[in-house]
Amino acid sequence: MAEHYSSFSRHGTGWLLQRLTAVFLIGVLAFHFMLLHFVNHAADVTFMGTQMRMQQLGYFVTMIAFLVTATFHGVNGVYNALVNQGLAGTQRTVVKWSLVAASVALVLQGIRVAFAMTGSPIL
Amino acid sequence: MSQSYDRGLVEDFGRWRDFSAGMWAWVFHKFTGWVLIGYLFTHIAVLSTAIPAAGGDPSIYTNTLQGLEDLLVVRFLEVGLLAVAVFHILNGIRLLFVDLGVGLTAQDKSFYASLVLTGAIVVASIPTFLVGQL
Amino acid sequence: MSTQIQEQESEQEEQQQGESVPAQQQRRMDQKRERAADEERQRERVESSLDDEDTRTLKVFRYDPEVEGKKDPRFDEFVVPFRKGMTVLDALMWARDHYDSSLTFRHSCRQAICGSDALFVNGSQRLGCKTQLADLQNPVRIEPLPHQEVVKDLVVDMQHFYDQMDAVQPYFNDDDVPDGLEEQRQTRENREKIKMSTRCIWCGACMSSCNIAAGDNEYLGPAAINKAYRFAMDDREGEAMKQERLEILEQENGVWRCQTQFSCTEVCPKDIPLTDHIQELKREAVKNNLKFW
Amino acid sequence: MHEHDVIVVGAGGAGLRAAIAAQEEGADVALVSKLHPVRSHTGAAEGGINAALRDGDSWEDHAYDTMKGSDYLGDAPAIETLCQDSPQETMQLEHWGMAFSRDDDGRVSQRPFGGLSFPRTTYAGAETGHHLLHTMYEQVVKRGIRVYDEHYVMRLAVTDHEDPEERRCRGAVAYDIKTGDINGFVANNGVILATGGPGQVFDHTTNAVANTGDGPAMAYRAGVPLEDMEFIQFHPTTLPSTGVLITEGVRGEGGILYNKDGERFMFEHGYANNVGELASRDVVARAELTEINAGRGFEDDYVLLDMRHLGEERITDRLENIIHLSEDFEGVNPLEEPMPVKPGQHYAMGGVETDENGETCISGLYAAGECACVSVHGANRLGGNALPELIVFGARAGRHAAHREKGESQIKTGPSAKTEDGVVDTPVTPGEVGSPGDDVAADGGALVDAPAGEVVNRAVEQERARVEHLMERDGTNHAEIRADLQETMTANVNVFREEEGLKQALRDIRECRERYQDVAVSDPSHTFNTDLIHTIETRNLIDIAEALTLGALAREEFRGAHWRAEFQERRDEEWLKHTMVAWNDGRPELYYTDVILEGEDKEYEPKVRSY
Ligand SMILES: Cc1cc2nc3c(=O)[nH]c(=O)nc-3n(C[C@H](O)[C@H](O)[C@H](O)COP(=O)(O)OP(=O)(O)OC[C@H]3O[C@@H](n4cnc5c(N)ncnc54)[C@H](O)[C@@H]3O)c2cc1C
Ligand code: HEM
Ligand code: SF4
Ligand code: F3S
Ligand code: FES
Repeated sequence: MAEHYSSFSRHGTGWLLQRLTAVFLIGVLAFHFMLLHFVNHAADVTFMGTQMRMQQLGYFVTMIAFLVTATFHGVNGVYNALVNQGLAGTQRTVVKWSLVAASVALVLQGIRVAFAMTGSPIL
Repeated sequence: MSQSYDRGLVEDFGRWRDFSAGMWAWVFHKFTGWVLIGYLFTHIAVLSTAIPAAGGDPSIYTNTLQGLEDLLVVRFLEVGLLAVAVFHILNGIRLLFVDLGVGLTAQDKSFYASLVLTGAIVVASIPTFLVGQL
Repeated sequence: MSTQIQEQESEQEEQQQGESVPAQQQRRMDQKRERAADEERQRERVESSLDDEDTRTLKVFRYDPEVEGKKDPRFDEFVVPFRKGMTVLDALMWARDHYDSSLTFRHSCRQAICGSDALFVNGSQRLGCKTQLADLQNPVRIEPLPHQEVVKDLVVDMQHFYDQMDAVQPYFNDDDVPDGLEEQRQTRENREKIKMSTRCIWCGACMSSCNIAAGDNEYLGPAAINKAYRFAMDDREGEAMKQERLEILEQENGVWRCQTQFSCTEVCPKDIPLTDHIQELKREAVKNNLKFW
Repeated sequence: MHEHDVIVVGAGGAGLRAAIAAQEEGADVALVSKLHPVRSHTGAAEGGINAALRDGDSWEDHAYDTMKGSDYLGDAPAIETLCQDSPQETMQLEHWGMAFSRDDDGRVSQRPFGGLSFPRTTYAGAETGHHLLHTMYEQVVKRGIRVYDEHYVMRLAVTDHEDPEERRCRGAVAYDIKTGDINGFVANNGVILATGGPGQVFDHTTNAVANTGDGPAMAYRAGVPLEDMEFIQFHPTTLPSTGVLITEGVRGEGGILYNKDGERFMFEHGYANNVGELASRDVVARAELTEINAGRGFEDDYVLLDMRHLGEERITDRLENIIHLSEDFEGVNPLEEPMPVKPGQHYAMGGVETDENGETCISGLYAAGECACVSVHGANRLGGNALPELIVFGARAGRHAAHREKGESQIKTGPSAKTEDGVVDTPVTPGEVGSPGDDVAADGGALVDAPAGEVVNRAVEQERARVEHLMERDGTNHAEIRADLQETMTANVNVFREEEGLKQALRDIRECRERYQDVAVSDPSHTFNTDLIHTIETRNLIDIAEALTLGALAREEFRGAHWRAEFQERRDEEWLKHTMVAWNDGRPELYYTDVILEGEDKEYEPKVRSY
């Protein structure tokens, strides 16, 4: 049995990051929901409003961080769930890199969107 | 001669009636997590309308969002999203405490508390979501 | 070892020598059928004698890879007399001794210490000998532990469980102990800390209740992790050994697989706070890693 | 066919210790056990391990207490070995990480126990046996000792010399319970029996279902005498439905025994006018049974033990586990109702005759633990003396089997130790049904000087034939026979022993034997066939029950745990001797050997045993 536990992957880091991002997300997600559903009703959202908020640097940075952590937290969560169900071998490698690709795409697209929202369509 | 009978995984789901609190919490947390990450992808997709919007026609963005919000289904879906997010947050907090080794003996109670609280918050916010321009 | 028996054996053989093979086969089948009919009669007799007694009904999972009619799993019903204090194990033994001697289950101590008879009773993992029939809803459904392969009837294959236990190097490091009658000192507090973890009787109930252990068979599982905890937290254990064991626990199939489902803690017949111990080891592992950063 | 240097049969405390010791001597060891090691009944022991560890205590005092407790039927060399080695062995367990309870200064705790002049019972909570068993199994895993679990040993492979003392044990035959394969195990150096107690001879016992005396029965049929089998310890407070033990602590704290008429019978019927419930185990057990037999028991079966008056606080503080035991195993909440209790078989002082190295008169055959009788417990075992016996004599047997430096033993074994023939008037002929001698004692056929493999193979063949036969035919279910045997033993050879009852038991045992001739296994499967295993065990129970009852009928005195209605005194002039029952060509032969009271540097004088 023992030889199965070859030494490479220490999963503690992933586990810890999942918790740390969660802590961060509690605050940001709650803030996000409050702001966009209760303070400004979702139905009243306009490009102008969005642009106004996004042009504040602090808000902008928070949203980018929100995007990155949420993506990591969510995708890592999905990956762990699959591994727990016994995903292994090449299948696992494939899934892993697909997830990484999807995350990168999501984050890139998200950043493009964010810049667009500031009103400067640079990307 | 020493064959044996492997009942496989299928039985697991057949046993949902026998699940206990901690197990339900796990199932719900999974489910809500998946919904949230799914939503994140769609959300960014929808928000992508901001790109042409920034290119000179802000109404694309505004119309898309407001058009969506006009649909009753979407509003109901948003209530669902809120429920999902709130439960995931509350149970997530519960899990963080469990990770810290705090209150493990009350793990079932804290799960029920998450459920009840989620229910309460959702009910309380229904007006905000559904009213507007009905 | 009585030759008496052997004598009869050879007699029988002689009788049989005259017969052709199919005839022999025929005879054997007849005998079997007769036996089956006998069992049926016996069953009716016992059951009717129970008519005016307080009884309980057991629905027991049956499977045997070799026996016709049992190759496809089925449930058998046994009506057993009920008396105060009767346990699930008592009822099973009664059913075996009065209805069907082929009813198979592990058991030995009858006092919740050998860990042989963890069963799936009315939907949860329990020790047969520690479960009062009076506390259960009638009829009582008895199945082998889920997530383990069934060898026969209620007997499951425990080998995987044993392998997982062995994987954490479940033994004390004695390279550095005092000589002779000198003892290693241990504080009361430290002994108190590991006390619950030392109670494990290897029944496998926890492992069977854990969905992660079911989905991903490489997961060490709660019992093995608890076993590791027992040593890792014991102050008498050498630093090097502790480090080694923590490394095993930190492998990807170690503690991180646990999703805090708590089912293990709930079913453990020895009330070991398993989730608690697993969580503590996760924190211990994180601390340990941080040191190396 | 498997081959190892040392084969240890049974993996309880004694077997595990023996395996470790043999391995440390460099032998290639295999443990063969019908249960997985951690399922052995050693795990059930609660109280503790006696060892003279502290200043103010000495092994000599421990030896003195043990000799006195044995009612002077223990052999001094055995007792002294036990007491000398126990501290070392106990500390060895500590060094292996056993979770002993601790004193404030971090040393292992010791507590007082009945019959001991010093608090020398070392313990680990109320689960000492569990910790001992698991600690040693851990060491077995660490050393990579080969374990064949769920292998049922059904026969020893012994050569067939006329004189048992010339026979050699070459190995054993085991049935792989999971697959139904019958395998030979060749032992280059020796076979060690460590199969535990024979509690299942009685229908009410604190012993496990697996404690069926297989080891003694196999050794007996191979030609080794069984020693002092009539000495059985009964515990007065066990739960009626399961036999789970309720500790003496309950009475110690002030628990009261009542009969059906609500009488506190220990006083009101004068069993112990001074101390009442606190009288010694055997006195209380006899009192309870007298009440039950006189129709003053509940359902003719049990009396009540009440501790409610102690108050919930005190009970939860000191006797918490009793609440759980009673609720889990009897369905009675002792805070609300009194607990039903009755006496139950607890421990067998007798067993396979061995010397202080664990060796029997057959060379290469050893025994250790409860199945053996080195004779440390004599007529009565002191609480806390069985666990040290496991580790002390387990280790010695293991070492000796691996490496026979053969320190000349002081205890003589086998027929040559005989000092006196036994005579006993039996109502039926005991022993094999049919003509005696058919069942050759050693079961090895005509093999005398054959190589080991051949002796083992021959035994394997015989077992294959036996199993096939049992499985093919139709006949009686062993469960009925076993139940009847247990019933008569409990009715007649229990705490009370009267001549007529003992004779009745012999008649019933005879009948069981005859019915066993028609026994058949109805489960046709080769996979995990417990029906077959239990059927074979039942045969062993019959042999043990018979030897036990013969000894009880022969011994006309009251000594230790052996009480006879007709003989109410210890009779040293006539009975200061060990009972031996040997299976001689299918007939039990009774004889006696001397008790050795000569110690290392002192002679133990039989005194009146009073506390
Ligand atoms: C409830 C209880 C409490 C006790 N408390 C104490 C106490 O406090 N202090 C004390 O000193 N003593 C105590 N004793 C006595 C002591 O526990 C036992 O005498 C001792 O544990 C016996 O150990 P063993 O190794 O000889 O046998 P066991 O532990 O019974 O082991 C027997 C082994 O043999 C195997 N086996 C049997 N037959 C076969 C076969 N045919 N083939 C293969 N394997 C076989 C079994 O699988 C098992 O592994 C207590 C006993 C009981 C029942
Ligand atoms: C707001 C606060 C949040 C908290 C406190 C939180 C907490 C947690 C925790 C503790 C886990 C780990 C569960 C485990 O491994 O046992 C987890 C898993 C997960 N989270 Fe979150 N989370 C939050 C927000 C989010 C968001 C915004 C998303 C989506 C983008 C998300 C998606 C997921 C997913 C997919 C999983 C994996 C679920 C699974 O195990 O299948 N979470 N969360
Ligand atoms: S931890 Fe509990 S449930 Fe798991 S094997 Fe040990 S005793 Fe059984
Ligand atoms: S049930 Fe399984 S997921 Fe963890 S808390 Fe127990 S090991
Ligand atoms: S029979 Fe031993 S634990 Fe139930």
